[in-house]
Amino acid sequence: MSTAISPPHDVPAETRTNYLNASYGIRSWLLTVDHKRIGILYLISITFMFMIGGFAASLMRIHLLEPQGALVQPETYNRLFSIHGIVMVFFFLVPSIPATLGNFLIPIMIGARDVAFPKLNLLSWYIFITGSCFVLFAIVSGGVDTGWTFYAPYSSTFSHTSVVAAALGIFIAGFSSILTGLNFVVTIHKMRAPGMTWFRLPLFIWAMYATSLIFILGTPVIAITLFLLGLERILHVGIFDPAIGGDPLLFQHLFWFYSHPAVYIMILPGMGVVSELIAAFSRKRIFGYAFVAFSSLSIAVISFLVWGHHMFVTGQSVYAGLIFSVLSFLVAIPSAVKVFNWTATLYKGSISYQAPMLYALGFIGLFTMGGLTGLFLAALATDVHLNGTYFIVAHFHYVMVGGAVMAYLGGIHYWWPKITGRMYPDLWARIAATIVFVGFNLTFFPQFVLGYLGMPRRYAVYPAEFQVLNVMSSAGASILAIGYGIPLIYLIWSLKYGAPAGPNPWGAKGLEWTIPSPPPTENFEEMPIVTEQAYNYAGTEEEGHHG
Amino acid sequence: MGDMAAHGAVHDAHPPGFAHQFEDVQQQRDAGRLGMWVFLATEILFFGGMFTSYTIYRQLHLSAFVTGSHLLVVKFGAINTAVLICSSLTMAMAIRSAQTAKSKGTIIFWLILTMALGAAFVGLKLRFEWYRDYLEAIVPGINFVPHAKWGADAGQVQMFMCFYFFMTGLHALHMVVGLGILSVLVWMTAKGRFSPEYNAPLEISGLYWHFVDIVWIFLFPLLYLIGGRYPGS
Amino acid sequence: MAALTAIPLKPEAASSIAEGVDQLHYFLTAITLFFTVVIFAAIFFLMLKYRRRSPDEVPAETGEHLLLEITWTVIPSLICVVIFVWASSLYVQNARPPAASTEMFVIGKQWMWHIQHPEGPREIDELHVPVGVPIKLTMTSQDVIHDFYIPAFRVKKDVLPGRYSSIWFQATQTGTYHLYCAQYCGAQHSMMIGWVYVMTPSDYAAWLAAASTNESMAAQGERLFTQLGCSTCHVSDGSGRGPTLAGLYGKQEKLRDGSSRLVDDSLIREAIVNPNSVPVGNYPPIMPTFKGQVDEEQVLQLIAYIKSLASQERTNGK
Amino acid sequence: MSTYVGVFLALLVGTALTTWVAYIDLGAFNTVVALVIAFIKMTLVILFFMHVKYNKGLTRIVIVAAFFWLGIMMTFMLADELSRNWTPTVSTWNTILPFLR
Repeated sequence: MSTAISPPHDVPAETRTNYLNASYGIRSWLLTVDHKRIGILYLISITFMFMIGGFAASLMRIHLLEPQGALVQPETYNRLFSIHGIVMVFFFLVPSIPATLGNFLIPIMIGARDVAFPKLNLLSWYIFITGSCFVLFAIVSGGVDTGWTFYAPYSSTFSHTSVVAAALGIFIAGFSSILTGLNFVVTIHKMRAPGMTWFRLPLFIWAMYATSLIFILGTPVIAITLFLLGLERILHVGIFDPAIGGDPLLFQHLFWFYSHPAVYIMILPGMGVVSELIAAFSRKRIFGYAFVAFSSLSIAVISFLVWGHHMFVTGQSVYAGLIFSVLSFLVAIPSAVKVFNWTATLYKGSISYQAPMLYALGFIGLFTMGGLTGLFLAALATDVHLNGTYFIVAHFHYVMVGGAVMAYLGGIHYWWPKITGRMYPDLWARIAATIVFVGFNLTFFPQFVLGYLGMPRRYAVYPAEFQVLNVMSSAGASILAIGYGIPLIYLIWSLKYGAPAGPNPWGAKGLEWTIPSPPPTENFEEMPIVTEQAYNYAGTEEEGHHG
Repeated sequence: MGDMAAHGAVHDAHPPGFAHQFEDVQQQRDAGRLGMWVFLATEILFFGGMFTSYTIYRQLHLSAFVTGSHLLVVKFGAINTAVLICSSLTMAMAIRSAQTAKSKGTIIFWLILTMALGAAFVGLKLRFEWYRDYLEAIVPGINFVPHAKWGADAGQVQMFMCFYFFMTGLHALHMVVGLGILSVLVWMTAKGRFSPEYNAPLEISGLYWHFVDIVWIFLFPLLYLIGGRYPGS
Repeated sequence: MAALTAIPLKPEAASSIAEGVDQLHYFLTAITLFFTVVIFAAIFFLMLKYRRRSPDEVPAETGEHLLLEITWTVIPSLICVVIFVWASSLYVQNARPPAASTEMFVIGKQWMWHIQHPEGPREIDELHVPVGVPIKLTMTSQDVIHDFYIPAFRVKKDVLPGRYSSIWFQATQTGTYHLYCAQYCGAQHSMMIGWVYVMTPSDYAAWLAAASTNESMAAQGERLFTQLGCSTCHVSDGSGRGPTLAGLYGKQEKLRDGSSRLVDDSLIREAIVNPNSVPVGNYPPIMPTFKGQVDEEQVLQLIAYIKSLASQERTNGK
Repeated sequence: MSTYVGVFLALLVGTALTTWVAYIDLGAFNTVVALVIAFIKMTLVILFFMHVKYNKGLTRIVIVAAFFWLGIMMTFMLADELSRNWTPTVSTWNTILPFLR
């Protein structure tokens, strides 16, 4: 049924009123309260931030071609990795899928006209932009060299860079996350269409709900932590300074109380996207729907209990270390359950290899590796050796880039026809996906070896025996950069020259594919009434689903 | 308004204050209330980070924290607690007045009274506590002169005062925001926006106000009364 | 190909714990490889076997399978339990140094490692140790957080300002090994590196004799003890205003609140920089803080001196 | 109406009580009593002024979740801070997990 839908009223897509052509002009965008337009605003903003973070990463990889440093002074290198981390974590990965795809899709997927608080949604974007401006200001006003972790007392007392501006930027952007999470939780609770019960929700919604919980419960803690850090730096008095009995490890506790769950802010939405992609491109309901749904929630909860595994070598109590270690293993279980269920979904499916599916399958493989190498770091004895080395860098890039960014790109490709009404050239997209996969592995796999050999991270110069692996990594990074550049070109190209997509180019299930592409401002002409489970590809035709 | 026309036919009798994305008033009211509660949950964690740090350091440096605590005047803390409790009552009365169809004047009376009490709290805090602290040179970072008798504890006493100013300062900031919200509510009431059917802004602002009260209910004993005030404590 | 053979894949293993850590590492690597291969193979196989053959193809539902879900929840859980127990037992066994360890002292500062041997020799960014002897390092930082990392020994620990942390190792092979700072500490973090020289005991003794140009730490501490006036209160016969320090080190000491604490390096350090936090016995809290008057190196010398009194007999008045 | 006034009076009494108790030497229990009173006062405000007594389950879940998370933060951070100076001896470890040698 889904494949054969024609646009309602047989109006050509070009002339039908949709959210993109409903009004024109910069004001109509900057003052919009339409969740879809706000999603686009975020898309543009975070793409810009991604380029800044990516530029910093490129410079770092060029610099590391030579043991003595090929490009910049160590002071500059320190600023580069700090900017890379701060921008990529707080201004790209955290808002990536939630603020773009989440904003665009949550109301449509649950059959609502908008999020619960549209004005608050726009305010979130402005807050995000304000936070970004502070960080950009920190970059141009001398940079910041604390790393994205801002460990006291280096950041509070010793660094001579724009720490306050950067911390303030993250503090402000945190409120954007909080308000977005608040909006999503209320929307998912209160705005579902008739018949859209919790167990009929797409898994993307479950994942976004779990993510929102972390936004709400974790973000305020990083906000207060950076607030205290900023005050300590400005007033030269405070509570982390060991000179007056302060405990720098308390800063790390507070920091990781948010920042470990934040890892799941980045990966959970990716898991949600991948669930959608796997279902759509194998035309099957996700195997073990309830297990995948609940694993999202359990990941969100357990993620708050494991932060101490970042602190095994810091002088944290041995006993606390043991507790955090066992809980860290616990969080591996729901992740494993997801991977197995996704793989099982492929069984007896009808699998097509369009670009989004390639990203999704790449995600499963890379996330599996990223997750399993996490075991080395949850295990106390091996963590002692690997903590603070390139092994960590490789591990979290497998999860963050191989996982979250792959899923983000897959999601952008999958819903691009819905967002813009245009198709992109699938061949180019598949080529790009392959290049990204190859480039990614070449960049980050050598770093596992580097870490095991003992090369510490955040080193501007390094012993010569590590050079070969570093050169391999830098070579991979250049391939990866090409892989990220290609989609940017053809996606922009498709805005003007892409073939019209039609409402459901993939033959996928879900409310978003029942409405025209691009969707009208109000999403649904008539309120949908849901009568079937998500991903009901094989099910009997239950009409009433769409008008 | 164009977007509202699309489903306006289905819901033609919307009360004032109804937003287009909702199906009915009840949904809107539930969403608003849940939204505020979720926001308060984030506030609990926001203050919670500070309370946790405070608890840890109190454990580590008990004697210095007791010394610091004794620099504060219990009288003003207790009076301010009472003032805030009164303002919580008047806030609850304002909401109740709106829900029971009392006159605009009654609602505004309770709201103004709430504002007056809130302003009194901030005023007392500024004049009799922070200003006095400044004169006594116990404001870290601005004017702080350690007493000789603190001896080796001076650093940790200063840390206690940091906590004191950060926590009460953040609380006072919330009070000021609350006063701003109340002013808007007065204006909306005067415009006749509220009725027994529609008073959600009043209700959810009330939740916020009561939450700020609760924070103080904990700040008072934690900051002013730790370790007791009896002779020899 | 020459370049490929030049790629190192395994770090040197030169301490008593390295082999155990490596075994766990290989076990984890095997687990990782196994599951990665299984998942990749499954994906490729299923992709090919169930590729879409016609555009309208709609596969049948496969339904749920509770037993399968339970299986792949329980098996990873069991594997995790095994890893946890294995890793934690290694970690805990390595947490406490053997009683007979030789002590050395490390002070991290931006951006160098300052190392002091009890016999007196000081080193910068170099650490000479004898092979086959357990060495305990007591470490602190003068400024920011550093991290003392010797990959070949598989040991690493943050070096924090304001407190002591410690690691221990027993080198098993003579040689020269990297020493890194593994916690980002500012501009020249990557230059805060050095070398560990593991020598035969006889070579070490020779080195020590040649390097011992100044007096031992304890002797330096004794001189400081007099200079700072500590000896006016802490008199050795127990009649002073403060407790006598003879025979104190390594004992359980009663605090005023009734609890007792082991007198170790950390406690003495605390007592020097923040005396009120360790009110010992019934003495009045009159000791001033010596924070700012002594640097970390001098604190260590004072501790070495007090430690040297440990064998003396206890004659405490109160 | 009368409920509000009753709660209001209870809160005032609680404030007076907590201040009064602070001047009596209860040792470590001074803090406990002060916190218990504060907790009761908070519960009164939440139940009556904030209408949670009359609200459905979801509101309560949100409140409980927030305090649960605060509890996680406090418990785990204190667990580290308070046990930081304990170095495990092999013998204690043996009693916890005997098979670990």
